Amino acid sequence: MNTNDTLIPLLGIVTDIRQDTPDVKTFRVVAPEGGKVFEHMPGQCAMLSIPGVGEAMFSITSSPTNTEFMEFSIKKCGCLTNWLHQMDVGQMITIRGPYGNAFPVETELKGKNLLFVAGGIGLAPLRSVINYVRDNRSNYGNVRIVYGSRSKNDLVDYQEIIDEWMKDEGIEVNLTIDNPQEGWDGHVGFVPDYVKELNPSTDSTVLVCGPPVMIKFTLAGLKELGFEETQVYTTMELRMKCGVGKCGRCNIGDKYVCKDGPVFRYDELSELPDEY
Amino acid sequence: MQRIGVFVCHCGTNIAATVDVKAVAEALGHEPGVVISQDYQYMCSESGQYLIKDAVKEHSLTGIVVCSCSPRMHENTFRKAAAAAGLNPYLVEIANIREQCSWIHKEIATATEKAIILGRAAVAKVHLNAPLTAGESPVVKRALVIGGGIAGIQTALDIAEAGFEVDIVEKEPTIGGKMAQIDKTFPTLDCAACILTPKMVECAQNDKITIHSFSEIADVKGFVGNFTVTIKKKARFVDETKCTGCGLCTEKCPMKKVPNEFNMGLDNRTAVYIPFAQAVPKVAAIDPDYCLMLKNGKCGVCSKVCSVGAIDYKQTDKFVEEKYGAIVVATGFNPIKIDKYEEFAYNQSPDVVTSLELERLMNAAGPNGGTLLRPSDKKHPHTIVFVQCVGSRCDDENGKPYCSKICCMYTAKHAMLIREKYPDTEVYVFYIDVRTPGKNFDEFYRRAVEQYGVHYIKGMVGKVTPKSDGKLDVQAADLLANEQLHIDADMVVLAAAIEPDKSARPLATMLTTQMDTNDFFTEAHPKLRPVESATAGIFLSGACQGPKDIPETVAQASAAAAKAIGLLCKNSITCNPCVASSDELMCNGCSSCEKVCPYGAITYIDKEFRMPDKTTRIRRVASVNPAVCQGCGACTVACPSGAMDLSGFSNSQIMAEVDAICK
Amino acid sequence: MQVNNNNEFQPLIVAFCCNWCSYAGADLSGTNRLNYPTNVKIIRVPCSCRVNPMFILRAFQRGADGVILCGCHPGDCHYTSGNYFTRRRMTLLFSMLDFLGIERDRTRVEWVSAAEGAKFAATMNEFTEAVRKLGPNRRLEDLRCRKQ
Amino acid sequence: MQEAMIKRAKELLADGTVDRVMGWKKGEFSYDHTPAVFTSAQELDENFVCDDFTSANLSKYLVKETVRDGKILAFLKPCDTYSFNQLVKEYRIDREKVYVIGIPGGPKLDIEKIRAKGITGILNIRNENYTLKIETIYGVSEMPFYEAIGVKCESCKSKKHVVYDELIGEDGEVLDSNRFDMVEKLENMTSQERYDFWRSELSKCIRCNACRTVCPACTCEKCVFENPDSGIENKAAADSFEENMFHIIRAFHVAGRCTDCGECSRVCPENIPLHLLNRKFIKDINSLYGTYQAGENTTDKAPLNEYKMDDCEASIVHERGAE
Amino acid sequence: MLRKITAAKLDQLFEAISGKQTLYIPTDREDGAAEFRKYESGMKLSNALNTVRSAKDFFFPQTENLVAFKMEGKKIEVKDIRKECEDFVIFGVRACDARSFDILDKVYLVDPVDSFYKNRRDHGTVVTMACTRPAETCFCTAFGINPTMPGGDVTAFPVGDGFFFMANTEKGEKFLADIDDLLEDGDLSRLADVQENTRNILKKLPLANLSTDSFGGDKLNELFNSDKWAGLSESCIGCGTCTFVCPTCQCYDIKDFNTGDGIVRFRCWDSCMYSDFTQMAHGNPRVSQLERFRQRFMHKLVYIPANNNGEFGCVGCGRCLQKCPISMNIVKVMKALEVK
Repeated sequence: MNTNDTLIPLLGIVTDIRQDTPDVKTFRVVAPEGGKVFEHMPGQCAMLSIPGVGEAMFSITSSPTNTEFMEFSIKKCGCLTNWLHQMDVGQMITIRGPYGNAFPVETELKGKNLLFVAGGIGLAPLRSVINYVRDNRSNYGNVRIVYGSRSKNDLVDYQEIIDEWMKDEGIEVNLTIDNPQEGWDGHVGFVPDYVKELNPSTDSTVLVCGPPVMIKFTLAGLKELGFEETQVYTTMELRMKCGVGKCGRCNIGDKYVCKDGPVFRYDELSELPDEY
Repeated sequence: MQRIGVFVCHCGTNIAATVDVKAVAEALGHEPGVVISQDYQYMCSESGQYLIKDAVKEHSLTGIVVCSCSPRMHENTFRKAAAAAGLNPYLVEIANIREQCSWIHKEIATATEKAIILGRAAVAKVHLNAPLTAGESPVVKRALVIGGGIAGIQTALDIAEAGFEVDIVEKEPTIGGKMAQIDKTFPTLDCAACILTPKMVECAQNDKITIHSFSEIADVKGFVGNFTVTIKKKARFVDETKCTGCGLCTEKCPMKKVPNEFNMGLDNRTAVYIPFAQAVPKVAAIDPDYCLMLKNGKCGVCSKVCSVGAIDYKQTDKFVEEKYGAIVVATGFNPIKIDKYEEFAYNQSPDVVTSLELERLMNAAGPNGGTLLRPSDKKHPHTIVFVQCVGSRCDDENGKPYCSKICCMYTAKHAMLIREKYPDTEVYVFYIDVRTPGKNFDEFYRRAVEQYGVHYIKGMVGKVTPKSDGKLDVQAADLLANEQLHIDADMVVLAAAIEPDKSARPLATMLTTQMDTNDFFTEAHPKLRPVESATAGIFLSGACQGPKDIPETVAQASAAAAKAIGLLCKNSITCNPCVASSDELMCNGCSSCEKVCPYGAITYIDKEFRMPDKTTRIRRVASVNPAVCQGCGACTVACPSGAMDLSGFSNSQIMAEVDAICK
Repeated sequence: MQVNNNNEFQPLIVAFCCNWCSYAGADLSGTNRLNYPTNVKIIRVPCSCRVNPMFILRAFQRGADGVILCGCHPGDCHYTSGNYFTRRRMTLLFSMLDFLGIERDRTRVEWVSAAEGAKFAATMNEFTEAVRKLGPNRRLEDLRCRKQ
Repeated sequence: MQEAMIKRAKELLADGTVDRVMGWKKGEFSYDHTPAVFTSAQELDENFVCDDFTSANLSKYLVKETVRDGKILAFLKPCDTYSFNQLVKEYRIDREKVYVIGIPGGPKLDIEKIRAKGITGILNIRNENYTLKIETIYGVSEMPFYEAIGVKCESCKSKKHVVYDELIGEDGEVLDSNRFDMVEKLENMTSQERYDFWRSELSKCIRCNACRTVCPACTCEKCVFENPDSGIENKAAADSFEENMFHIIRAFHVAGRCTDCGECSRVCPENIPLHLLNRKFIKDINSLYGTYQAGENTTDKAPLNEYKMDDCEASIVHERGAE
Repeated sequence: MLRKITAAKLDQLFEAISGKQTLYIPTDREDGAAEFRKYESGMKLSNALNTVRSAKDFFFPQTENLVAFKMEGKKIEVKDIRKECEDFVIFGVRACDARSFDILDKVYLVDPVDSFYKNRRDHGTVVTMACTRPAETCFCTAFGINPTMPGGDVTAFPVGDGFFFMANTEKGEKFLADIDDLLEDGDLSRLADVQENTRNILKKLPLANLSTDSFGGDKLNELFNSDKWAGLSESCIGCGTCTFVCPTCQCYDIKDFNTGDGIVRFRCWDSCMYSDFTQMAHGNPRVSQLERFRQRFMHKLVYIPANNNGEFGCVGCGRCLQKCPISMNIVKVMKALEVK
C-alpha cells in the first residue's frame, strides 16, 4: 500500500540528552537523514515510542523556529520514560505526529502581551511558545514568565532561562521555588501565590501549564485579579493511544484531547464535564 | 540503558575443546545491552577475575554474564569479583556452558549454538536482575559428625580442640569403625589399636564431644549455619547412663552363638555384648535378634546380674532433635560382598577369606588370639595366595570400576607380617599392577619382595578349587612368564574392593548433597574444594568421598574440621537475599501463600491504603519475613494475582530466559 | 522448533531444574560426561515449586516442543515440601492440557536427585526422543512466534 | 416466595438489622433482571423480583459491599452460599457485615435457551405446570420448562445452604449430580477430538472477560491479564494460543477454589461451556486427592495448598485416558 | 428495477460469489446462535435475526497488526506490513449493522484516514438483508433506521420464495451484474406487502416508542451530572461484553508484541468499561465503574451526536440487551435518564 498511515511511525535519532532536573531529561531528536522529522506549531505533541517498551504522547518542547531538531523534555514516571531516561545518545526512537492543536500564536495571541505561568515539567509545552515568541519578538507585546518548581534543582531548562530568556529585552522572568534553599536568593513560594503577588496587568493573555492543582489555584487567582476565562489558555494531558481521536480514550466530554486539544481556552474547558 | 559485560571462559580445553568460545563471545556481543563480550582462558583465575573487575570500571557495567562452569561452582567467585569492583554481586549471572554443554556434547557446531543460547538466556535474565543486599543469619556453634570411624573421630577431635561443641553420630554401638578392626598399619607396621584407641578415649572424655552411638540420622532440615537434625537413637536395651561396661552380663548371657561382627563373623559373641574391649562408649547392647528375653520373654539373666540395673528390655528407639551449624559426613566404607565371585570359592571354603577377615585372624584380639590358623582346621597354613583387585578396576556389574587404592599396600603388609612371623609359609601375591604411590610405600612393597621373599606374580587367579585333602587348588596365569600355574594353597586371601557404606545414599538425599554413580559423595571441587560438598555447610571426611588409606583419611578429616571450624567461627553468615516479597497493592489477602510456606515466613497484616479513587481502605495483605524466607518460591505460584514474586528468580526473569531460549 | 541442516525436526526442549537436586544432577551428568541432546536447554529455578504454569505455557507459546520439570525426589525437597506442591500443580495442569487436546507427551515431571547424573541424562534422551516422535508443537504455539 | 422475601427484607430494614438489601431488580422484559441494592421499603415493593430468571449469583457483589459501612442483607441461593463461604474463607468478604437469607435455588431459566428454539418477540413468559407459555408478538409459543433451564442449573450439585443466618423455605440436600458426565465424555475422546472440540469452542471467545469478571473466585485486586508486569497481559486473544492460555490460566487460578457455580458459562455471550474447564479440575481433584467441595466450609485447606506424601505422580496423566 | 433470486437458487448464488471472492454469510452454529462465517459449500443461510458478533469485525477486526519493528542495538527498522485487502462480500447484514458502518466511517474515514479500515471498506461489498421478524429487543427505529430498507451496497429483501435485490451503489450494481444470470425479474407488489407487514410488526414491538428526545450533544452537562448514574452502574461488573458485541463500539488499544524475532505492533478492541482503559503512569481520570459506565452511554448518546450533527452512536440492534451478564443495557439507561 502506498498511502501513509499516521499509526505507522517515522524514525528519529536522539542526538543529545540533557539532564535538566533529577527526573527530567531533554532529548534532542533529528530524522535519520538529518533535519527535523516533521514540522509542528507550539503546543503540539508527538507520539514517541520504543517498540516493545511503550508509546506515549509528549509535547514538543522546541520551537518550530528551530530548523535543525526537535526537543522533548520528559519526566521519568513510567515504563517508557524510565527507558528513555536510561538510553544513550545515538538511540533510535519512533516518532509520529504532530498531533493536536497549537497555541494560537499566529492568531489570537498575535500582538498581545503574554503571561506564561508554569510549574515543574509544565514548562515543557510553554517553552516551545516562549522561544517561538522570542524568535518572532516583534509580533508580540510584553512577555512575562512566571515559573516555579519544588526546588532550584527541579527547574527545567534553568540554564536556558538564565542564559537566554533573562537576558532578552522585554521579557521578564520571575522564578520561584516552593521552599527556601541554600544558594537560592530568588522568590520562595507557590506559583499561584506568586502570580497574585506580582499582580500582572489584566491586558495580557495567559498561558498556563503545570500540575492540576497549580492550574486550579492559578486560575482562581487570575480571576481574582480580574482576568477572564477567555484570556487563559492551558494544555491537557490524558491517556492517549492513537493520537488522532479514534481510539476513544482521551475525551473530556465530546472533546478529544489528542485532536481537539491539547490546548484549550479556559472558557471551552469549563463547559466540559469535570473529568480530567 | 543496561551495560552488560559478557565473559566466556575456555576452562582450559574443558569448554574450548567443544565450544567455539570466540564465536560465543562474538554472538553474545550483539545481544541488546551488551557493551563488552570477551573470552578468556580461565575466568575463575585471578587474572580472569581482574578482567571482570577492570571491565566493570572501564565500561561502567550494570550487569555481568559469565559463560563458564556451573553456577554451583563459581557463582560466588564471580559475585565476589563484581562486588570487589563495586557492582552489586547479584547483578551477575552464569551461563553454564561446561557441565550443561561442552562436557555433554561432542559436535562443536551444535554445542556452540547451544552455548550461545544459554548465554543469551543469561543476558536476558541479567537485564532484569536487581541489586540485592543479603541479610544475615546466625550460626549455631555446634557441629555434627556423621560416622565415628577414624575420619569422624579425627574431625570431631579437631573441632572440639577449636572450642566448639561437636556430636558424633555412629550407627554401631561403638565408635572406632574399620580402623578398630585392623591389626597393623602400613607402612610403619604399628598397631592400629594402639594409635586409635587413645583417640577414641579422648572423644569419650572431651566434654565438647557428645557421642550418639548406635544412632542414625533420621531427618535433616535447614541450611548452612542452622541445620535441624533428627537423630534416631536405636534401642540398645541398656541404659547408657547406668552401664559401667563391666561386662558381667556378656559373661552370663546364655545365648552365646551370635556371629561376632567385629571379628567378621569368624567367631561368636553373646546376645548382650560389648563389641570389643576398647569400645567407646563402653556400654553393652542387646541384640534383639538373638536375645531370648526380647524374642521369647524368657531369660532375663543379664538384668539379674547387672548390679546397676542398666538393662531395660522396654527401651524403644528415641528421636532427638539437635541444631547444628555445620555437618561433616564421615560414613566411611565397607568391603564389597564377594559372594558373586564364585571362581574364588569364597562360599565353598572357609579357608578363602577376605583381607579384613585376615586382619581379624592375625589380630591378638581376634578369634585365634593372634595366631594365624586356617579357619577350617585351625592348622598352620604353609602356602597362602593373595588375590588382588577382587571387584576393583572391574567392568562387570559385580564389581567396581575404580581402584580401591588401599589393597596393594595392605596386602604387602599382610605378606610381610606373615613371612616375618611364619617364615615357613610361602606367600604368593597375584596382581594386575602394584600401586604404591605414597610416602615410603614403594620402599615398603620392595621390602616385602626383596627382604621377605614374597612371590609377586603378575597375573590373575582364574579359579580356586577346594580339594579333598583340604587344600585349595589355585589356578592362575603368570603373565610375565606366560605360563599357567597351579598352586596348592592352604589359604586364599581376597583383596575385596571397597565401597561406600550403604547408609550414605539415603543420607545424601536428606542432606541434598551430590553423589557420584558409585555412591561416593561428590566434593564441591575435585581439586580446590576437596572436603566440601556442593551444599553449603556440609563437609566430607574420609572414605565416604573416595577410597583412602588412614593417613589420607586423617588428613582429610582434619581438613574437613578446619572448614567446619571456619564456618563455626562466624557469628552469622550472609543469608540468601533471593527471597519472596509481596506487592501489597496487588495482594488479595487470600492467605494462599501463607498456607504453602514451609517456613512460616509469611504473615498477614492489616494496612491502610490510599485507593486510586482517593479513599483510604484497610486491607489485609501478606508480609514476608526475609530472614525466615528461604526463597523456594512456592508462594509465588500459589498467589493467583501474581502479587508474590521472588528476587533473583522473578517471574519476569524466568520468562525472559524462556523467551531467550525459545527465540 | 528448530530444523537442522538435514532438514530434520529438532525439538526444542525446555527443562526447568531445581537448584538443589536436578540442576546438580544435570551438572553431575556433565561431570561424568554423560551425553544428552543439545535440544535440551536448562533453566535453573530454586525449587520445582517456583515453576508457574505460566512459564510452561510461555515456553510452548515461544516455540518449545516439550517442557520438562525436574525436582528433588518427593521427600527430599531442599525446602521440605516444594516438590509436593509441584506434583499437584503439574498433575492438574498436565491433565488440563491433555483435556484441551494438547499432546500429553510434551510435558513431564521427573524427579532427579543430585546424585542421579545418569538418570538425568537418560531422562533427557528419552524425553527428547518422545517429543521428537510427536513432531513440532502445533496445538499450543503462537503463530506469531513461529520461526520463519 | 418473592412476597415473603420482600416482607422479611422490609422487616430487617425497619428494625435496623441491615441498612441495605442485595437482590434483583425487575427488568425491561420479563426475563432481564439486574442485581441491585435496595435501601428502602418503597424500592423493594416497586422493583424487587425473584423468579425463574433471577439466576445471577450475588455473592461477588458482597466483596465490594462489605468494604462499605453498615450491614447488608443478601439473598443467596444454595449454590451462591458456596461462593459466599469461599469468599469468606479467602478474607474477601467480611462475614459480619452480611445478613444471609438462604432462599431455595433453581432451576433457573436461561432466555437464550428459549431464543434458541426460534422463539422471538417475547413479551411475557409464564410457567404453567412446567410448560412455558411464551407470549410473543408473533403469537403464543410453548416449550417444556426443563428445556429452558440454564447451563448452570442443568446439573445441580446441591440444594443445601452451607451458610445462612436464616432461611426462607426449606433447606435441601447435597445432590448426587451428573455434573461430570460431559467432562467424562470429553476425556473418553481422542486427543485430536478433544483438541478439535476446544478449538471450535474457544475460537468463539471474544475476550469480553465476562467469565472472569463475573466469577466469584476471580476477585484479584489486579488480574494478571491486566497487569503489564505479569508477562501474560493481554486484552484480546491475538492468537489461538492466547485464547487457550487465557482460559487455562483462568481455570487454573480458580482450581480448588471454584465452587462450580456456573456463572462463567451463564454469562458467556458465545455460549462456550467454560464450566467444563473448571469441572475438569474439580473432577481431577476429587479423584486424585479426595473429594473436595470449595466453599463447603471456611476451614478446609484448598487442595492446591496442601499435599500428601503419597500423592500420585504427574505421570498419571500420561498413563490414563484414551489412546 | 428489482431482480429476484428464488430460494432454490440461493446455494448456486453463494457458490457463484464465493468462486470469485470471499463470501461471508450468517449461519447457525451447533449452539443455536448465528455467526458470520466464510462460506463453504453446503453452508446454509441462518434465519436468525442477528449474529452474536456484529458485522463490524469485517472492517474493524478484534485484533490486527499495524506495523512491525526490527530492533538491533540502537537501531530500529520500521516495516510496513500492510497488504492490499482482497475483495470480499458480506451477505445478510441487517439494517442496524449496516448503519453501524456509517458510524464507524465517521471515525475511521475522517482525516487522518485510517488506512487499515479504509482498505477493508474499499474491498468489501455489503449485501444487507431487510428484516421481517424483528425481536422484542430491537429498537433501531428509535435511531431513525428503517429495517425494511437497510442500505448497504446491495439490499436483499426476503419475500416468501426468494429474495429481491436492489443495488444502492456502484459497487452494488457491479455485484448484481456479476450474478445476473442467476436472477430473474420479480413481482414488486410482493415486496410492498412484506415491507408493510414488517412495518406493522415494528409498531407492536415493546421498545417501539423508545424516545431519543432527552439525548444529544446539547444535553451534555445535565446528562453527565445526572444522579441516576450511580444506581444504573452499581451492578455493572465491568466486563466488555456490551462493547464487544456492539456494532458501533470502536475504541481500540495499541500494543506491542515481541515475537522473539522483532516487535509487532497491533491494535485490538478495547472497552471503556475496563478499569485500565484510561489508566496512565500517574493516575486515572476514571477510577470508578460509575465513570466508566457513564462514559460508554454518554459516548453513544451525547458525544457522538455532538460531533456528528445529532446522529446517535447506537443502532438499536439489541445485542447488549441480550448479552449483558447482568442485564443492564442502553435501553434501561435511556429510560432511566429520560426526561418525561
